[in-house]
Amino acid sequence: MLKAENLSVYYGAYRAVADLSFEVGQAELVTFIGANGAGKSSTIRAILGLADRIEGEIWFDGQNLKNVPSHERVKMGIRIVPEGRKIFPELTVLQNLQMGAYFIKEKARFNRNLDWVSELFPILIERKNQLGHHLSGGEQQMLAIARALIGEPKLLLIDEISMGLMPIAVDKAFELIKQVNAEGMTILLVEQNAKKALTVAKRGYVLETGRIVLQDTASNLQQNPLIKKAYLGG
Amino acid sequence: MLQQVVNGIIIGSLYALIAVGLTMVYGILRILHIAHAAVFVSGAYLGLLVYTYTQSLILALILAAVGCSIFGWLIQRFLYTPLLTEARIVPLIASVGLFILCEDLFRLLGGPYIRAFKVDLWFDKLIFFDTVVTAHQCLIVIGTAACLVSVYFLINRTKLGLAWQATAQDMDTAKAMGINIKQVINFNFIIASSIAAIAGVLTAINYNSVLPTMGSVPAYKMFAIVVLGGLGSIPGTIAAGLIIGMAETIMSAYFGFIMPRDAIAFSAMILILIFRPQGLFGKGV
Amino acid sequence: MGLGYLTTIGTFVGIYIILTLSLNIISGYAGQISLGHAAFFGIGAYTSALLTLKAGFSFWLALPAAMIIAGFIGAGVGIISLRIKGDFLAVTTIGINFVIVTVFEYSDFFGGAYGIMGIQYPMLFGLKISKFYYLMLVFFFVVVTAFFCFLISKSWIGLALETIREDEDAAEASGLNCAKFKIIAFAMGCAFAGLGGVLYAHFMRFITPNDFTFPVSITIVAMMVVGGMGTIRGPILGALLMAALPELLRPLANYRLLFYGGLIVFMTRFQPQGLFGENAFIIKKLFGQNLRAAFSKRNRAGGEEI
Amino acid sequence: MTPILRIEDLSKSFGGVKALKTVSLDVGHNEILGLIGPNGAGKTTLFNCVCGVFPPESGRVLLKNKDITRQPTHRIAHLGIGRTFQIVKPFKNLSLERNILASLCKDRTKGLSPIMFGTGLKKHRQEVLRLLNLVGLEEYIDQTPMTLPLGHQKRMEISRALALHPKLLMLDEPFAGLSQEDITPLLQVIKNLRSEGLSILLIEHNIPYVMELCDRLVVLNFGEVLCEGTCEDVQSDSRVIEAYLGS
Repeated sequence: MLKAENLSVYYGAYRAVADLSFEVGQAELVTFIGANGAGKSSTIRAILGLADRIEGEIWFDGQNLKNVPSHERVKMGIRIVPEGRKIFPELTVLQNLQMGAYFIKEKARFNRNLDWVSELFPILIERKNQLGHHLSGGEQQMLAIARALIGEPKLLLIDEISMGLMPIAVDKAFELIKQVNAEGMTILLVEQNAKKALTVAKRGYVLETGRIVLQDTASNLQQNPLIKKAYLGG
Repeated sequence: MLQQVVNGIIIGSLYALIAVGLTMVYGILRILHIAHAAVFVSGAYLGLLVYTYTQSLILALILAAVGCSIFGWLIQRFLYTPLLTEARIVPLIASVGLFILCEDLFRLLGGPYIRAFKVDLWFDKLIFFDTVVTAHQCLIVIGTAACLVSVYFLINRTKLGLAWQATAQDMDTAKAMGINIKQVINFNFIIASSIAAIAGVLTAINYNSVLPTMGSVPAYKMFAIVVLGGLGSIPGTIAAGLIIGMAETIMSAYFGFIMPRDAIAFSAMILILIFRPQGLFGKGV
Repeated sequence: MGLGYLTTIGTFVGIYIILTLSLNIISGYAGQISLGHAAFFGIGAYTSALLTLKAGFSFWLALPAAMIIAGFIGAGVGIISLRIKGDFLAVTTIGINFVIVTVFEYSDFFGGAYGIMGIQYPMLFGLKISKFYYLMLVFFFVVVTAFFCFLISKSWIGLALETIREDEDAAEASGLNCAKFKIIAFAMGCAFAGLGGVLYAHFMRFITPNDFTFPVSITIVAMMVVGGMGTIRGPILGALLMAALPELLRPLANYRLLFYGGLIVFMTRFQPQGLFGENAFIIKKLFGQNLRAAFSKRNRAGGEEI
Repeated sequence: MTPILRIEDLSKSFGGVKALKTVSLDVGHNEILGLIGPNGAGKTTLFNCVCGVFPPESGRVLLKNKDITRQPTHRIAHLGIGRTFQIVKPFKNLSLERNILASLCKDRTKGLSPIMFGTGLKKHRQEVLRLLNLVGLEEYIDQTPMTLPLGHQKRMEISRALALHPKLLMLDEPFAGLSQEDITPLLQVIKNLRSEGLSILLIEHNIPYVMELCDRLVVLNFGEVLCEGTCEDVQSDSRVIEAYLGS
């Protein structure tokens, strides 16, 4: 479904990611784990066409994404839950959701998706007319996820979902990811909380300083002594 | 007194109309767009031209708006967009240069003298309780209201408007949501410039004159209004426009011998900024 | 075109160089955008005019006095700049320009809209100096200003101002009191604008509020930006070019402003770092690379010899 | 022996959200203290409160028993705290020499003394070279930071902080975004600094490097100190694994 070959991402003169090759299959949940600054977020931004400059190739659904502007990529079905939530603070919850479904023209389809999302997050519908910045951190994170889901993604990119969330909210978020994936959504999950990520993911790539140092199934990674020591806390 | 309030509203709504475009440009690109005043003057000239040939005010307004949208778009595409990565003062100076160039161009094309812009309306004036409201003033109030309502509608009720708001708040995330930023910027300049054009035509009608230098006072006074409104806040700008318009009219009617009207706007702005550095409606830091 | 005419133009160019260099201290070094510099030009001119005419000061005494007063009022703007920042500050300085011109225009003390007439040429050794020597005097002060700017750029204070321009947080973390240096920058810049004003007043011998309005401020900013902010040659050459240009364009009489405006647009659009700035086309042509690279290469070469 | 830095009951909130809740910690002499915790736990806020970027609501910060709470940032720098930034903040258009010289300014710009205009900057080139040498950058002295890779910029920031002759060095995520070839020399630089007797407070996510460098760790979570102790203690603490390392 998603395939990258020899991907390098640059910010100005600084190379954040070097020669990454990976793929994500249909309905698969793949995770990138690694420390802050290992290049995980840069990779995700590159998939969406938000990086300054990239080298290498990315294919999505068999189509080469070179020269495809980011808004076209979103139209093709790639959605993101950005790092740090990045909801629009001065828009209402409902407007934030509308932004997520920007390319869905049919009213009925939007309403159907809205119903689906509100089943997942009843709290959001209760607060649909409140401004984004009035929500609590956890609610903002839910909104960010809902905003991505409402756009009917084929591929969902999730960047640091556990960041700044209470442990209980983290559990809930991961539960949700699992559920959505079980319904057939393809997900690429970037996570600092390696332990959590590996419990939900099928496969994982370990990134260190812009390079993939290890790739394996999630269960194997969980058993790997090096990973245990470095990321799972012994 | 009431008469002064009416006059103040008229002036204020013209101010608000010009400043709204400026604040929209600032909201997205963070550029102080002095050449907006040139767009405003070209609107007045275009309106006059069309009106002279067709005698239709509606047509004059529409064609002025269309012409200025193109003008505004050209400025955006060929002057501002390439300069976005430079120091912030650079596009500002480029904008000033463009304004000087345009003023001279208007003088060369339209002649250095004042041209009358006389529009006859169905009635002459309305009088309520000793307060005179001329037909032109009615036109301005209606025109401004129509423009501001349509801007409100466009921004708050359409999808593109929603995208505009999102882009103004967080351009990067808006891009990640699949917004075509170029399209939003174009939309922004088209709306801003057509409103400026309408403001130009209405101002010309109000004073029954079109002249090459009619943009020089708005060029900088608009900044006082935009800053007072909190740089980038549309409701703030409208409120600030009305406040400054009223303050000027009332102050100069009663204390006119102390201060000229242009200084009133700026004194008010400085005083308010010292106490609220983010403007009246700006976000607290 | 007589010699007298050339002298006049030369004097104006000199005054503009002083103004542009002085603004460069505020905007080019310290990075604070001021769009109201003409106000301090005016404060210098009015102070000197009033001191010589009403208080009987000599030109030589009025000159430092005017600089000090302009500097003090400039420091006030510096204090405002601590609270109001960025684009808000830029627009506030437009406002300050307006308010100060209004004060000149509407108070009888400053001669109202008619301004002040009968300002005297300075005397030197009891003699009234000629127009040509006045030009020399102006150029003496241009050199003084440029030398002052050179000293700043080589001194600790210049370094402090540059760090504030680059990053205030990092400057504070490096132990620099940003507030103090911003006020100093405004005070110094405005004092030298005051110097320009003194020279202007005693040359024209007749000043009106109109000479110090916002468009004049914009002209000064444009000269600085077109020349190249943050350097010394940039403002000098920018002022030289843009003050002389309207005269060179005189044959085009009717199209002067058109070309002037067009030139500003053209230069900012295609040479946004300034015509004589660090990465400018001309500099690259002359040195084959940008200036800093040229210098650092030379320094390193020197180092190897030792 | 009194600690170099003592933080007592520091609290800070932003718009109703409590970023720090009565945080207390000590940094001892010649110690590297690691400050870890999930993103948004308040680590950088703590740094900023200590450095005077914004004032804490309550609590005290003591540097060598001297109360420095609510002092302006530049005063705190003079008193002996050097810091680096999470997102590097070099003076982009100035050469490394001038970047470092900026921190030497403090002694020469007191009051309005004429020395401000002194042109003695060149005389300090040796001192600048020495400082750059500490982080291994002396060959780049005439280059601007933007021509250098991120790792060099981060080392330059450390050198700039060292120019203050600090008693305490505060490093905000020094390893974030660095490649392996940049990390190795940086690790060495930090170790050298400790061996020269400096105390260091370090925020870092890269647990292996934290373990390698730090003498003690403090774990922050939701603005509170979750636990503190030696690396081994912290690593085996169940609360830490739950909240941060992953359950």
